[in-house]
Parts: sequence; C-alpha cells; structure tokens
Amino acid sequence: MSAVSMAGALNRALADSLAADPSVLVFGEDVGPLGGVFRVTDGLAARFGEERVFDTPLAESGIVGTAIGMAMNGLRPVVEMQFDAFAYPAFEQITSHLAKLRNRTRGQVSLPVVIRVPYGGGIGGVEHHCDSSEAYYTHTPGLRVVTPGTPDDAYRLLRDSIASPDPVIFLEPKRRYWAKGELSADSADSADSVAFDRALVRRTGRDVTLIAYGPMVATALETADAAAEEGWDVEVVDLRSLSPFDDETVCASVRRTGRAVVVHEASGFGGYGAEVVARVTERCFHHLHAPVLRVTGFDIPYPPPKLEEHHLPSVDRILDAIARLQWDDEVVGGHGA
Amino acid sequence: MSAVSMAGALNRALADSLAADPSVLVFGEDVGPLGGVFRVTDGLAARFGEERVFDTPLAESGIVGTAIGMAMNGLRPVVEMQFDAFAYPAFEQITSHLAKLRNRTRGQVSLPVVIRVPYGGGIGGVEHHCDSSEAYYTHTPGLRVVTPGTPDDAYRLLRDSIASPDPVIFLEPKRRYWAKGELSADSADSADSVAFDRALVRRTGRDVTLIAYGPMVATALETADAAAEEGWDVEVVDLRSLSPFDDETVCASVRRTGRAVVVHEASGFGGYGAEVVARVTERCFHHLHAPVLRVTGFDIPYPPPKLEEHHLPSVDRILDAIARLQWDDEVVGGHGA
Amino acid sequence: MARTRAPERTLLPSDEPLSLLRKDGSPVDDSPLAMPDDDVLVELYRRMVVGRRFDTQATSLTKQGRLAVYPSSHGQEACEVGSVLALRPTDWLFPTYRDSVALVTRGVDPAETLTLLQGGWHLGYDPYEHRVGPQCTPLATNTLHAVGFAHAARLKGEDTAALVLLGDGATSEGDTHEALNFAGVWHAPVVFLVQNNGYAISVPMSKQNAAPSLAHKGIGYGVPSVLVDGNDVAAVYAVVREAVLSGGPTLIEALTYRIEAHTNADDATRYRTSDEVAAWLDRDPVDRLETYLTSRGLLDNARRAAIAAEAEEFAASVRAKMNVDVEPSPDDLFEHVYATMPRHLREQAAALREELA
Amino acid sequence: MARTRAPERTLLPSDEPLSLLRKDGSPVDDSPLAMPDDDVLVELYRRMVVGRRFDTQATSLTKQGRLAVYPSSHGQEACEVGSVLALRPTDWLFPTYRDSVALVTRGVDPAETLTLLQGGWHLGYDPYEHRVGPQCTPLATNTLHAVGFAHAARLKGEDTAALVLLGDGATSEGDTHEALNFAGVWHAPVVFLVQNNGYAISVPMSKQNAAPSLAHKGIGYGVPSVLVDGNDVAAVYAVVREAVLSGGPTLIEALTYRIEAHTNADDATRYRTSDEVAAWLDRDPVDRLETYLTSRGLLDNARRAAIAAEAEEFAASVRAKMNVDVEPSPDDLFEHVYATMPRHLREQAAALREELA
Ligand SMILES: Cc1ncc(C[n+]2csc(CCOP(=O)(O)OP(=O)(O)O)c2C)c(N)n1
Ligand SMILES: Cc1ncc(C[n+]2csc(CCOP(=O)(O)OP(=O)(O)O)c2C)c(N)n1
Ligand SMILES: [Mg+2]
Ligand SMILES: [Mg+2]
Repeated sequence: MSAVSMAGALNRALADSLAADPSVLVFGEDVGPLGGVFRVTDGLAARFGEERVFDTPLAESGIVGTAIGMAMNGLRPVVEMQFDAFAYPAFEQITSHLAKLRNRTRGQVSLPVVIRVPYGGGIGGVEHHCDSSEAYYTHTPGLRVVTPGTPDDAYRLLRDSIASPDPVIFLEPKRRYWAKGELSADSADSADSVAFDRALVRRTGRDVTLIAYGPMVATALETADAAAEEGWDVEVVDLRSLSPFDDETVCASVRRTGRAVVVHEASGFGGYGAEVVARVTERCFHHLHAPVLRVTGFDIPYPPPKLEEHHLPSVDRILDAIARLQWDDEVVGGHGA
Repeated sequence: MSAVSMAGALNRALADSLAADPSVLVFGEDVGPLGGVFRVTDGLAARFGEERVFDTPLAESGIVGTAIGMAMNGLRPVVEMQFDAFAYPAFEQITSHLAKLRNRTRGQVSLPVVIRVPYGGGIGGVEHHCDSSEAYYTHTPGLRVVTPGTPDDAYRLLRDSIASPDPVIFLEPKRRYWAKGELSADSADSADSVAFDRALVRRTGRDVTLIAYGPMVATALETADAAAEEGWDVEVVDLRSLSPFDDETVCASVRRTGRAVVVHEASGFGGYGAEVVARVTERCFHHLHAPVLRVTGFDIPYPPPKLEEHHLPSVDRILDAIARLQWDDEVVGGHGA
Repeated sequence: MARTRAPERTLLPSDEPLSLLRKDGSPVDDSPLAMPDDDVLVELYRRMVVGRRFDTQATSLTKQGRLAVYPSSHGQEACEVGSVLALRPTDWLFPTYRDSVALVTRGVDPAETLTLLQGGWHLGYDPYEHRVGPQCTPLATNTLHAVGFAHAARLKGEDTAALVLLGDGATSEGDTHEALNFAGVWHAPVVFLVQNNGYAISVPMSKQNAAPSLAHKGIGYGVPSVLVDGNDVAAVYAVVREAVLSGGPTLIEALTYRIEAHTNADDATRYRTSDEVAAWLDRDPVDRLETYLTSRGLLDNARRAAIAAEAEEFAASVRAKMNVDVEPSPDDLFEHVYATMPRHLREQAAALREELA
Repeated sequence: MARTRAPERTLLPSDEPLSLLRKDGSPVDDSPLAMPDDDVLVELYRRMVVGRRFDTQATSLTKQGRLAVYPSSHGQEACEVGSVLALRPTDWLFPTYRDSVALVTRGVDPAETLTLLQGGWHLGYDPYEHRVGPQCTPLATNTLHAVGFAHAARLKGEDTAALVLLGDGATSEGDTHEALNFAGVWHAPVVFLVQNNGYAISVPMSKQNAAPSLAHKGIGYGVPSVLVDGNDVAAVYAVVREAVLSGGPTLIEALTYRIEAHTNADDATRYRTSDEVAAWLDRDPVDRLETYLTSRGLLDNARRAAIAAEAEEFAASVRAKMNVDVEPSPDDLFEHVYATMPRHLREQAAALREELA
C-alpha cells in the first residue's frame, strides 16, 4: 500500500464511513464543493451528493446544535470546526448538551457525533488558528477526545470515532496533515475498535518514558533518536485517546522506566499534561526516580508566526527535560523531608 | 463589626466600588431591580441608578462582548453570569478576546472586566446550575481566576478584582453565600491589593497540607478539626487566586509537612487539582512522603439534587485520603523500581 | 444582485395579533384563521383545565418540599395546550423547563415529567416514547436541536415537524438566531413558538428587545412569521396547526402572561404590579374558551363538572405518585456517561459502592 | 399588549439597493440619497485608487513571502473607503481581517496595518491613535465590542459613533444577533456595515441566508436598515454618513463582490465561475466614479495621473517598509499577558532567555 498523507488518510476514512453507513453525514463551513480549507473533505460532496456532504451557514453553535438534533433522530453527523479557536462559539452546545445528553436521558438518547477540529500550531498561522484546546474537552465528562499522530491512526481512529455511540472530539494535528505514512493492511476495509481507546508504545526503551500525542508524537520520536546518541534509551508512548485515558499502558511503561516526561503544545498551566503527571504520580509514585516533568507551550496566548518556534516544544527542550530527571540521584533514594 | 454573609459582603464590595469609582458599572441578567437571583446586587440599581446598574437582554456572549467594548472605552464593567453553566455561551468572547486583547495589542488595550460567576454545587440545584468550571478558565492565559472562601475574602478579593487592570473571572461559591463571617477592620474602606494573588494559610499544622479553595475551604477546615481528633495536625491552605498560582505559599507548606491533599468539587480528570498536584510534585518531590492526592467530584456530569451528596468531597472522604498518605512507609524511604 | 426576493407580505406578521376569540369569549368575525372543529375545541378546554390543575398541584408540591423547584405556566395554558394538540402523532416537541403542562398534554406521565424538578434525575421520561425532547434548561439551545431533528427527518424521508417552545428572553440568545437561520436555509419543518409572557424572570420586554414585535425577526431569515393572541387557545391551535402542515419553518410569537412568579423561588412583586397581574387574569385563556363553548352549547354544567372532576383526579394521582419516595441509585451516577462504562468510571463506581457499603 | 410599534417603513430596507451612480457612471436621477460634495467625491476617488494599489501591493508581498497571508478587498473599495471617510474624527472603526484598505484610509500606517498578516505580532497599531479597534479574526465578535464601545461613549457623554465592518457570512453568527439586539435596546450609535460580497470563503449567499436581503434582519431588533449598492462609493458614503449622524443604530447591507480569492491561499475556481467575476469587474467601483468625475469635469488627466503617481509612491513605501526585517523580540511573548508580569511568566521568560543565550 502506498504512503498517504494524514489529510489523505482522513479523507479516505470519511469516504469509507460515508460509503459503509448511509446514516453518516459530513457538514460544516466550506466542507462541500471546496473540500475544506485543508482539503480533508475533498471530493466527498461530488461523490456522495450535497444531501450528505454539505456547507452550512457560518455558525459553529448552529453546526453542533443541529448535529445534536440530527443524532437524536438517528443520523451520525461528522462536523468540522474550521480551526481550533472557532470551535469556542459552540462550547455551550458541546459542554452542556453533546457531552451530557446520554447521561441526562439515562442512556435513552445516544449522540454519535464527531467534531473534527484541526488544532495546534507550527504552520505559521495567525492568532486564533493555532490553539491547542484539548484541556477544555478532556475535562468534560461524556466526551471522548481522540487525536492521531500518524496517517494510519488518523484513518483508524476516525473510523472508530464515527462508529462510536459516544460523541467524539477528534483533534487533527494540522501541522502533520501533509506528513506521509503507510496505512496498515487491514485499515482500508474495517474499523478496528480495539485501537480506539488504547495508548500505543511507539518505540520501546528502558530509561525514560516520553508521553506524547497528536503533533508531538513525531517530535517525541525524533527526540528518542537524538537521545539514543546521548546514551538514553527512550520509550515513546502515543496516547491517541486523551479521554478516556489508558492508565494501564502508560503506567506499565513508567513503572518499567521509572522516569517520564509529558509533552504537549498547549500551555502548561492547567494543561492536559497536568492530569498525566498527577495520574502517573499517584499510580507509580514508588517507581519514580524523579518527578514526572512537562515540556509544554508557555503560559501565554499562542504567539504570532515569527515567534512560534520559541513557544513550541522542541527536541532540544525535551532532551533538556530528560537530562533533568535526576540521573545522579539514582543511588541516593528516599525522599527525606 | 457585625457578621455578614458572603452575599452581603459581595454586595458591599460592589457598592463600595461603585461609590469609589464612577467608571464602575454592574450589569447582567436580573441584576437591576430584582437584585440578582442570589440578591448579590440587591439595592444597587436604586442607589446608583439604572445607568450604572442595569439589566441586559438575555445573552451571555452579548454581555461579555459589550463589556469588552466598554472596557476598551475606559469603563470597568462588573458583569454577572447567572449560573456557572450559563457562562458557556460567552466562552468565545472570554477565551479569544477578554483573555487575549491586552497581549494582542501589546498592552495598549487594557480590559478591566470582572465576570462574577456563582459556581459549584451543594444547594440542591438542578442540572446546569452547579458546575465547577474553574479549569476552563485557569487554563486560559491572560485571565485571573479568583475565588473567596469567606465573607471577608469575598469583600477584599472582589474589590481587588474590580481595581485590577486585568480581566478577572470571579468565582462565587454559591453554597457559601449565606454563611456569615466578620469583615476585617480595614476592608470596609480600602481594597488591599496585597491579598489579591496570594494564597493564605488558614490553619497551621505539621503533618499534612490540605489545599482547598472556594466552597471547599470550609470543608477543609472542618476536616482539619476532625483530623485533629485522629491525631493528625492538618495545615489548611486557601488558594484564593487559582491563576496566577501562589507557588511560594503552597510549596513552603508542603515542604514543611511532606504530605498534601488537594480538594475540589469539580471532576478530577483534567481538573484544577491536577495542576496543583503536578506543580507541587515538580517543586517538592524530595520532600514528599507520599504522592499528593486529590479528593474531587467524580468524572461525571454534575448529578441531580438527590445524588449530589455522593459526588461532593466530604469530610470523611478527605480523612480517607489523608489516611492513605503512607504514614507507615515513612521509615522505609526510597522509591525503588 | 439578482436574488429572488420572497414577498415581504407573507414573511411579516400582522399588525395586530391574530385571534379567534375575544377577551370576553365572543368570536372574532373577520379572523383569517379557521375556527377549530367543535370536538377539538372541547378537547382544548378539557386539556387546559387538567393542565392548570396539574400546574397548581405542582406548585403546592414545592411548598411540601416534594419538588426542588417549579416554574408555573399558569396563564399560559392556551400556548401549552393549543400548540401540543396541533401536533400530529409523528411530530416532535422540544420543550423548556416551563412546559410541564405541554408535556402532560402530550401524554408524558406526570411523575416522569416532574422527575427533573423533583431532583431525582435530569429527566424522567423516554424522549422517543411520546416524541418529546428533553426539557431544556439552558435557554434557546433546544431551538437548534429541533432544527437538526426536523432536517434529519426530511433527509430520512419522514414527514415530521418539530415544535420548539421558547420564551421572550430566549429569543435574545445567539442560538435562536442560528436556529432560525438554519431553518430558513434548509426550509426545515420547524415551528418556533415564542411564548412572550412579558418577562424573562424580572426583565421586561422593553429591556429585551426594541422590535415592533418578536415575530418581526422572521423576515431576516426568510421565515414566515405570525403574531397571535397567546391567551386564545383556538387561535394558537389554528396557527400552530397551519405551521406544522406548511412543511417549512414558521416563527410564531404568542402574547401571553405568566400569572405566577418565575418559579416558586422568585419574588415577582419586585418587578411587577398586582394591577398588571389583575389585568391579565381578566384575559384568562380557560375562562375565555369556557364562555365561548357555553354560548355555543358545547359545554353544559354536567360536562364542565366531569372535566373538573377529571382534573381533580389527575391532581390526586400526581400527589400520590409524588408522595412515593423514589430514591435514585448512586450507581446511576456512572452508568450512562458513556455507552460502555470506561475503566476509570468502573473504579469510581466501585469506590463509591465500597464507601456506602 | 399595548406596545408601541415603530413604523415598519423606516425599519425595512428599500426593495432595490440605494444608489447614486449607475454602473456606467451616470448619476441616478431620483435617488433619495444626497450626492456628496465635489471635494468629497474627489477624495473618495483618490483614496480608492490608493487603497487598491495598496491592496495589489499586499497581494504581491504574499508571493514574495513577506506576508504570511493576505485577504484582498479588491472590488470592495467603495465600502472600505466610502464608509471610513464618512466617519467623523471622534468616531471609531471596528474592522475585520479583510479591511486593511479601510485601515490605511483611516490613516493607520501601512506597515502597522500589515503587522498581523506579516506574522510579527497580532496587531501593529495603537487602537487609540486613529480610533481603530484591533482587526478582528473570529467572525462577528467585533460587533459586540463596537456596541459596548459606543454605549460606553454615550454613558460618558461623548458624541462617538462606532462603525463595525462584517461580511455576509458573519451575519450568521450568534454574536451578530446579540449585538444588533443590544444596539436596538440601548439605541446605541453603531453602524453595522455588512459587506455582502456574495461568499463566505466558498459558501454562497444561497446557503447562508434565505431572507429577502440581509438588511431585512434589522426590523427584528428595531434597528433601521438600509440596502445599498456596495460598488457605488457615493451611495455608501451617503448612507454611512447619515447613519453615523443618526445617533442610533443602523444596519447597512452593501452589495459588492471580492474580485480576488478569499485569501492568497484560496482557490476560488473551485466555487465560482470566471463569468461571474467578469460581470462584477464590469461594475468596478473605481471606474464608475472616475467616469462620473470626468463627466462632471472634476477629474482631468493631470489630476488622474497625479493620483496614480501618489498610489505608486505609496506602494513603493509599503514595499520598502515591508522589506525591512523587523524581528519581534521573544521577550514580547511574556510582556503583555497581564498588566504586571506574574512570577511564573518571569520564570518562563528567564528560561527562554537562557535557552537563547
Ligand atoms: C443560557 C441561559 N442563561 C441564563 C439562564 C437562567 N434563566 C433561567 S430562566 C431565565 C429567564 C427566561 O425568560 P424567558 O425566555 O422569557 O422564559 P420564561 O421563563 O419567561 O418562560 C433565565 C435568565 C438559563 N437558563 N440559560
Ligand atoms: C468564528 C469563526 N469561524 C470561522 C472562521 C473562519 N473563516 C475566516 S473568514 C471566513 C468566511 C467569512 O465570510 P464573510 O463573513 O462573508 O467575510 P468575507 O471573508 O467574505 O469578507 C471563515 C469561515 C472565523 N474566522 N471565525
Ligand atoms: Mg418570558
Ligand atoms: Mg463574504
């Protein structure tokens, strides 16, 4: 099978889901004839017709709110928010309805809605086009929050998300839209739901666990290569499902290595990484040789294009964090007061 | 000075700020003649006139968006969101504008807006009336997020918030509105801005630090009393300012006690407590005898009145957490793999 | 610039509210509306009487602490009942917190209707059983659900209209705008019934909107609009029925009044006069129809008494049901957050069970 | 039910767009609008020519990589220039990303105007210097800022109107609705100028709105509405001027067209035909006024050449400024998040400085 970009893999997942299930719809701003500003929906309106793939008025709350109504009536809407920050007008519908209606109705109403959100920076985008908004969604019970790091995962996770009876916030790392990768053999014909809420060890290593997701998976793997040259054997865990969180896979890794660094683009304060640190520390405290560290964006609004490189986690910054994991202390032990 | 309820203290703070500064305005839904559904703005419209204290159309994005415009034009709006979940329609204006305009304009535009949000549960309120939404705001750089635990703090922090050049999300623990306390001598006449972003040790203790805020301050103090009977000497830190976070006060306490529990009503996953755990662990790792634990709401939508007691952190649940802080391990030391 | 312009005439509401019955119960001569059939009129009356009794019963239950809160629709029965009876069985209703009478009129069990307000769960009924969406608390948000639902029906080839209820205050929310716009563009079969009862809690219309009427919003979306006397149940029935059958969207503003405070927790004397309330009591929707039916010989004393007795019986059954303590199980907290309970919730549920053991 | 009804006549737009100049540059005989003074007309022409040259220059700069992105307003100069020149010095402008020509017309330095699009910072100018709010990217959000700003001016006793620019697509957002409603209720001096250029990126009006015109939204808020030929700068100037002086809110829909793609990154051939573009090129706002001015003897060859030369000079100065690399300092990242830098940002700034040392 030939290599495909992440945008291409997503396009294929949408097409395959539309073809497989007549209740699947795709709509949003510019997703019809234009094919989306990132071309993720390219060709779908022509192939499946404008009844199933269509442009809406420009109103994000309207898009999510009507998707909720459609899902109540048995359809499976897959909607797009054009950029991360433009999902905020839909925040009320997402938080108070999409996330809570199943619970509110004791399971009688199921909302299989997927909200695709191109997120994160690194593409020279101006303000409001580069937010990493995962923490807003992961703190909201009732939502699943998923993000792929590779084209293959993009395909599989999106198919799983569309098949899921739960609402899914599907975060697409826009800086990786054009990076190519192979699709695994089976992914073209079936959605493999085993993958859906499990983290994946992308690279094994003995010394330290790098915990990453979405756009940072590639950066973490690069770091692991660089770290190998410095003598550190780095394990890389790709979370894929941010909520629910796969404690099992992550903790098994950290217990093995005794050290961990969490990486994400979003601002650190109150960011998703805080949860990872807290969970891992609670569950693996006695296996830890050093506090779990975070490498994240600064606690600032996303910067303009010319400054974004300073904000984003880099290989060097992750290596620095690894270096700070108290390698010398190892023999000392104990956390005396 | 006689005891006053928190609602009364907030009312006094608004009145004193309105009296002291003609640029202060109070508006929102039902804050005029009705005096707010919790009566926090009682009597203000009559005293200061409907040009300064007024009802708006029913639209939260409109309230925050126009407050931004007013602040750009030199006024100091203090707006009310009637209940926590009803602030969500304003999420875009809060996140993309209120929080970011100072930064966007390199400091040329200052937005001294205060958004008052009655938050949290424990009052038998139906769905959407009991959310603890602090994590959404604390993860957003550019906002200050403040919450009082006592009437005295309510007065001081609200005056400070109104005086602040930064936008403030002012979270009012609605279950504590009617609890009475003394106002400190100086608070009636001056806003003491030293208090504004500092945590406060509400009770000193040697064995363990309870970190709480807003509605949980009273619960934490109650727990400390109960714990004393079981032989634990508990220190209680009231954060007051959730963002920025007072690392200094909190870490000094945890370094002293070597153990800590963070308490909040909001769901644990990705909640504010995760940040507290992560920060404290990063900064105090070698002083910790046990992982910092969290006692929080479950990872579920806020429950209906008849079930809320099960969801909310209770004295017993906090005592349980304290008991799990590995008191026996103390002599063992070390965190072997 | 060659856009087809829908004729303004059909999109703008009439100058005066449409009506069929005058305040004194006499029929309007030259109404453009068709008077409902006799049996429908009697049924409207019966349901209003039962609905009002249910409503006062619910208010009493708050005083006994059996309900956490109750927003009364006393005075608004013409809207609550007239609109719901105008629906076909296949249509859907999207109500708000104030529309408990609409729910029981639609056939939802009264105890299930009151579950939310009693505090046992967020919703007590199965939306699919009577085609009634969950009663909605965040204002105006149900308008979008209704539009999406109705459009989905269209896509599925089903003949289903959605009736969404909202208040005057809710029209100010952005969601109402987006819903009207989507409905206009999609020509979705949705009836937006704005019960303009003059207040959003304490805020009067003068602070809410400066338009000639709320129905004047429709033209901005290409949505036909109707202004109707909301205390005239025959008129409400007629306009909603026509809207439901139109196959497209309609915005209806019904002028009415809530006689009680916003909820039992509200103090309405802070923002309105008793004279104002009295004037509206004089326009009572139930009395008005009763006078008309009596004058037409459609309602005699025996029938009236039978209906009153039925209402009493209904109230008694509500009391009986609400006096049974149904305690929700703590397990429910975790059961339906996701379709399948994820591990972390299984752990939390287990911890709670252990705590309670 | 005794609400005062504003007369519908003044709240509804005219059937046909108001205009002063026909497509061919000849004057409209029976326009209800007053033709601007001669010197204003010449100034409008001069600013449109300069504005257009600036616009094409900016588009070129994207090709050279000096700008990250540029949304052109080629074809919309009558709106950009006509509305801004209609403002008084004390008035405020609340523009969007597409309104760079409006900004330079208002006197903002072109390099400062382009800072956002060049990628150096989110905004390059001081809003208070020329009374221009920050160019706004999240659609429709600036409408609320404009209403709040104008209402604050009223409260402070200042005679300041706010002109907010938005597109056809932005009218669908909830914020536009809330802003129009607040403006109506507060009678705030705000001019909402909707530049209806037919598309929101690729989405045509037919999928955006089903109303007879976007201006028909005004009546739903009690806001007087105007439909104007947005390629007729004299008419745009006249209606905005009148709206600014009215002391209350006005909704203006200006029918226009963007000749270029949405931005340099967009491929407009995916959603519109070259015939459509050609038809609109034929309605060019600059040519139209040029013909009229020439016919009136207000513009001779020498003046025309002088203006063209001025535009070239302006473009050259823009090129020169934009060719200087102004690198923002990493310290800026932390400086203005709060009024005073909190400790955690001081630490982060220090860490970055160390890293870069
Ligand atoms: C988004 C949102 N904001 C605020 C509230 C709080 N609230 C509940 S009812 C109400 C007034 C509603 O007025 P209206 O729409 O006229 O309906 P009515 O209660 O008169 O039937 C308010 C402000 C809410 N429920 N939802
Ligand atoms: C809230 C929001 N949603 C989506 C976008 C992405 N977006 C940028 S421009 C645009 C189209 C805007 O169309 P219109 O309002 O007609 O203005 P025009 O670009 O035609 O001037 C879209 C969808 C945005 N900027 N803000
Ligand atoms: Mg009302
Ligand atoms: Mg447009």
